[in-house]
Amino acid sequence: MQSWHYADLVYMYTYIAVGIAFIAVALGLSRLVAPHHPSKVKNEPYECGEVITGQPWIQFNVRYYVFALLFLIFEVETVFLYPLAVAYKTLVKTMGISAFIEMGIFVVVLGLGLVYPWRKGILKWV
Amino acid sequence: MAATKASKKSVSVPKITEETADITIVKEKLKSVAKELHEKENLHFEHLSFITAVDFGDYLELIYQFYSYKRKHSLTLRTRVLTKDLVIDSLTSIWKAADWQEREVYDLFGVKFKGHPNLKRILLAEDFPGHPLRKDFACKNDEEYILK
Amino acid sequence: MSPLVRLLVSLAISFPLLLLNVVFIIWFERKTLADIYGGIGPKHHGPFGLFQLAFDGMKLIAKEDVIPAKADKMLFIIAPFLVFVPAFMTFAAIPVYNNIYARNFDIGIFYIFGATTLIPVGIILAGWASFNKYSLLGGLRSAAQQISYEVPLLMATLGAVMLSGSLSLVEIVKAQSKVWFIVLQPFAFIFFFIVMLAELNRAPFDMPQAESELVAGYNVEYTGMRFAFFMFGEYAMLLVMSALVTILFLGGWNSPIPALNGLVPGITWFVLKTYLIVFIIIWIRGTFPRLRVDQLMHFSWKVLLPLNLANLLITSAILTVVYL
Amino acid sequence: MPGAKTDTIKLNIGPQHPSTHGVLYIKAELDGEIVKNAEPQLGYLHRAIEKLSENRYYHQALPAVDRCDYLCPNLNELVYCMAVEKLAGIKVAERAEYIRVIMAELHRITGHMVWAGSLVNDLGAMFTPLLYSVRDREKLLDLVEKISGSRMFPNYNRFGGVKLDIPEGWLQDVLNYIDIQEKNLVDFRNLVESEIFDVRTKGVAKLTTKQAINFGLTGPLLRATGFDWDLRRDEPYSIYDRFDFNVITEKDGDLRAIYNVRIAEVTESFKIIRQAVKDIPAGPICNKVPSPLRPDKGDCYVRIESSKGELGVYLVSDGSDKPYRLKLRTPSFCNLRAVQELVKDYKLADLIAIVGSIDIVLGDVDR
Repeated sequence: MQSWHYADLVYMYTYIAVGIAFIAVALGLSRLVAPHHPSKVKNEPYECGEVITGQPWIQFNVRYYVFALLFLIFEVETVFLYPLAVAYKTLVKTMGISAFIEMGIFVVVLGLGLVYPWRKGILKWV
Repeated sequence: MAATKASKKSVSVPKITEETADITIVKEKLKSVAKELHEKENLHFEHLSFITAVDFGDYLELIYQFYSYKRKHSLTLRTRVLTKDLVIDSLTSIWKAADWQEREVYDLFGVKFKGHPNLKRILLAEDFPGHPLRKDFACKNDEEYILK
Repeated sequence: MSPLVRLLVSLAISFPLLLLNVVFIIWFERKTLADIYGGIGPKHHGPFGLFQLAFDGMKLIAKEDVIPAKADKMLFIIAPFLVFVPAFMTFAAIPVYNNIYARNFDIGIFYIFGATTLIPVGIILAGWASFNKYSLLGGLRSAAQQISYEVPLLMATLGAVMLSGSLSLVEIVKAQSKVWFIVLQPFAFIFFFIVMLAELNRAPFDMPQAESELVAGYNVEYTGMRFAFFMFGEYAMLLVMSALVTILFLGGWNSPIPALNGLVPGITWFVLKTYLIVFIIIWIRGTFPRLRVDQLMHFSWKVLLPLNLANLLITSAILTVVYL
Repeated sequence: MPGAKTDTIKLNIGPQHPSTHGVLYIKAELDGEIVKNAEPQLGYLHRAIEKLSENRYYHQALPAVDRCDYLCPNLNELVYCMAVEKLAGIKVAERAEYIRVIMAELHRITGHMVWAGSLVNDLGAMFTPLLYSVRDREKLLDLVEKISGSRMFPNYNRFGGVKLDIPEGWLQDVLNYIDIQEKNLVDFRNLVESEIFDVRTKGVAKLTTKQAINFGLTGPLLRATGFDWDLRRDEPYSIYDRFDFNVITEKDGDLRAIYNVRIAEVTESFKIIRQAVKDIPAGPICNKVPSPLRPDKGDCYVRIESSKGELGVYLVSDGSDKPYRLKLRTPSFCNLRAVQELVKDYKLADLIAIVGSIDIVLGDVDR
C-alpha cells in the first residue's frame, strides 16, 4: 500500500472521530442543561395516547428482507462494474469491440438476475 | 302523538300506496317485516336511513327510517320494546348500515339487539354507567362519572 | 504545508461549513415551503428569521432526553451516531474547487456511497430499538426502500464514471470542463435525481417518516439532541447529495458558459448549482403527495433498474463507437 | 414466503395522530404493511348534543347543533330549522330562503375544498394543498362573519328565516369570492392532480353501488359509484327546485371518483350561488314565530344533502317548549361504518387515505 492510502485512512478516521465527538459533546451539554424527570407514563412508547396492546418486537413479515437479499446480490455485482467502467476507455482502445461485448455480457447477466426474481414474483409486494 | 295514533292500526305486513308511510308493528315481527321490506320488488327499501329510539317511560319506541331509491318512497317503521325487556332482533344481516346505528341505540338507550355481531358501546366508554338518552338518566350521574 | 496541519485546517473549515450550511438549508427549506403554501415561515429572530435555527438548537439542547423504558438502550443511543457521522464523513470527499477539498480520495464516489450505506443501518436500529410500532414500521420501510434504491443509485453514477474514466470527484469535474455530463447523460441524471430523493427519504419517497401514516416513523421516540442529530444528519446528506449531483452531472465549479470562466470564482458556481438542486428538492416536497410503499418498490426494481441497465448498455455502445 | 411464521401487529391509530381528522381512534391489525382489520372507536368528541337539546328550548338547541359538523355548520342549522318549521308549521320568509341557500352552498364549497386539501395531506403531501383550501376558507369565514357576526359557528338561521339581513355589498362580496375561488380551484387542481396522486387514488377502495347503498353511504361517496342521487334535486327542499344545476356522478367508486365528484360539485355550487344572488327578492327576512315555541305533538324526519351526504334530523315534540327527542342522522357517522370493510387488505397508507376520503368531521361523528 502506498503512503497516500494511509493518509486517506487518516482523513476518514479523523472525520469519523470528529463526528462522534461532536455528538458526544452536544449530548453532554444537553445532559447538563436539560431537565431529567422520568416517569412511568413518559417512558411508555408513543402510540397515539392509547393503551398499548401487544408488542412491536415480533416475527415480522419476511417481505421486507427479500429486498435486502436482492440488494446484496445486485450491489456486489454493480461494484464489479465500476472497475470496468473506469477502465472502459483504455479497454476499448486496446481491445476494440470486444470491450463492449464484455460490458454487454455483464449487463445482460445483471438483467437476467433481475428477470429471475421478477418472474418468480418476488418483486411483488404482497 | 303520531306514534300513539299509528299503534292502533297494528299492521303486520304493510301496504304502501302513498309516497311515504308510517307503520307500527309488534317487535316479534320486526325481522320478517324488514326482510320483506328489503326484498319485495314493489317495496324495495334498500336504504336504511337511521335507527333510533324514543323513551316514553315504560316503553321505548324504536324508529326505523327507510327509503327506496328505486320506487322513491320512504317508510317510517315503528315498534316498541318494554323498558323491562329491552331485547329486539338485529337487522344487521339485511342492512350493514344497521350495525353502528344499533350500537348507538344500545349505547344510549340500552336496547339489546339479538344477533348483532359486535354489540358494544360505541360513543361512550365501556364502563360508563347507565344509558344517557333515557329520560330517567339524571345528568348528575355524569358528573360523578367524570369525577371518578 | 505539513500533512497534519492540512488535516487540521481542512477540519477547521469543513466542520463549521457543514454546520452553517445545514442550518441555512433548514432555514431555506422553511422559508421556501412557506412561500409555496402561502405562509410566512420563520421571521422573528434575526433578519428574515435567519437565527431561528439557533433558537431551535437552544430549545433542543434544553429539552429532556427521554429513552423509553422498554427500549434497547444501547442501540437507541448508537442510532443517531450512525446517521450523523456518515453524513459528516462524506463531507471530507466533496471538492468545492480544483484544489479546495479536504481530501481528494481517488475512489471518492465509492467512499461517499460506502459511507451513506451506513445511514439506513442507523435508521433501522432507531426503528427497532425504540420499542414502538410506528418506528418499527418506519425502520423496516427504510430497510426495504433505501436498500432498493442503492442499486439504481450506483448504476446511474456509472455513466459519469465511464465518461471520465475516474472515480475521483475532482477528475470527474475536470472531465466536464467542456461539456457537462447532464448533456451527455441526461437519463442518468434524471434517474440519479429520483433515486437521490429516495435515498434522502425526501418527498415523494419519505416513506420511513411518513407523517400522515407513521407519525414520524423511525424517530418517533427521539427527543431533544438525539432527535436533532437525526435531522442534522438528514440535512447534511441533503447537502452532500446535492453537491454530488453538481459534481457528477452539472459540471461542479465549471461555469455554465465557458466564456465566463474566471470571471467569477468557481466556488460561486458550485454553491449556486448545489443550492439550485436543494431548492428543487424542497420544491418537490412542497408539491407532491407520497407514493405507497409497494409502488415505491415496483418503481425501483421494475422501472429504474431496467432503464438504468439499458442506459448503461447504450452509453457503452456509443462510447465504443466514439473511442474506436 | 410459505412456511415462515409471522405475527401481526395491533396498532392504535389515533386519537392523537396527525391524520385522523381530529380524535378518531382506529384499532388496526397489520400484517407488515397490510391492514388485516381496522375498527374505528368513536366517542372522543362526544358532547351529547342530543341529550343537551332535550333540556333546552327549541331555539337554544341551535348553537349546539351548529357545533356538530364544524366545517359546514350552516347546513346543520338549516336542517334543524327545517325540522322545527315542519313540526310547528312555520312558513319561511322568501328572502331568507335565498340567503339560506347561498349560505348553505358557500359552506358546501368550503367543506369540499377542505376535504380535498386534507385528502392530499393524508396522501402524504406537504401542507400546500390543505393550506390552499384553508386560505380560501378564510375568505369565506370573513363573509360569514360579515353577515352573522361570528366566523366559525354562525348561529345564523332562525325558525322562519334568518337572524340578520344582508349587509350592504355582501352579495357582491359573495360573487367576488366565487370568482376568486373559481380561479383558485383551477390552481388547486393543477397542483393536486399529479401522476402520484393518480396512482395513489385510482382503484383504491373500489365500491359498487349495491355495497354503497347497503352500507348506508350517501352523498358524494354514493354518487362516485355511479348512482345518480342528490336530495337537492330528487327531494327538493327549501327552494332548490328553482335552480338549475347538475348532479355529478362517476362510475369507478374509488378514491379518484370521489375526488372528481366533489370537485365538480364545487363548480355546481358556484352555479347555484350565482343564480341565487341574481334572483334574490326584497322583503322581510324572518316570519313571526310564536314565543315560546310549542309545536304540536308529533314527530318528523327532515333530511338535506350536506357536503358529506344525507344529513337528517328526527324531531319528536310532546307539545312542550323543549324538544322531546332530537336525533341527528349525521352523514359522517353513517359513512364511517364503511371503513371497516373497505380497508381490508389494503396498505396502511391506503387506510389513512380511505379514512380521509370518507370526509369525516369528528364533531359530526360523535355529536
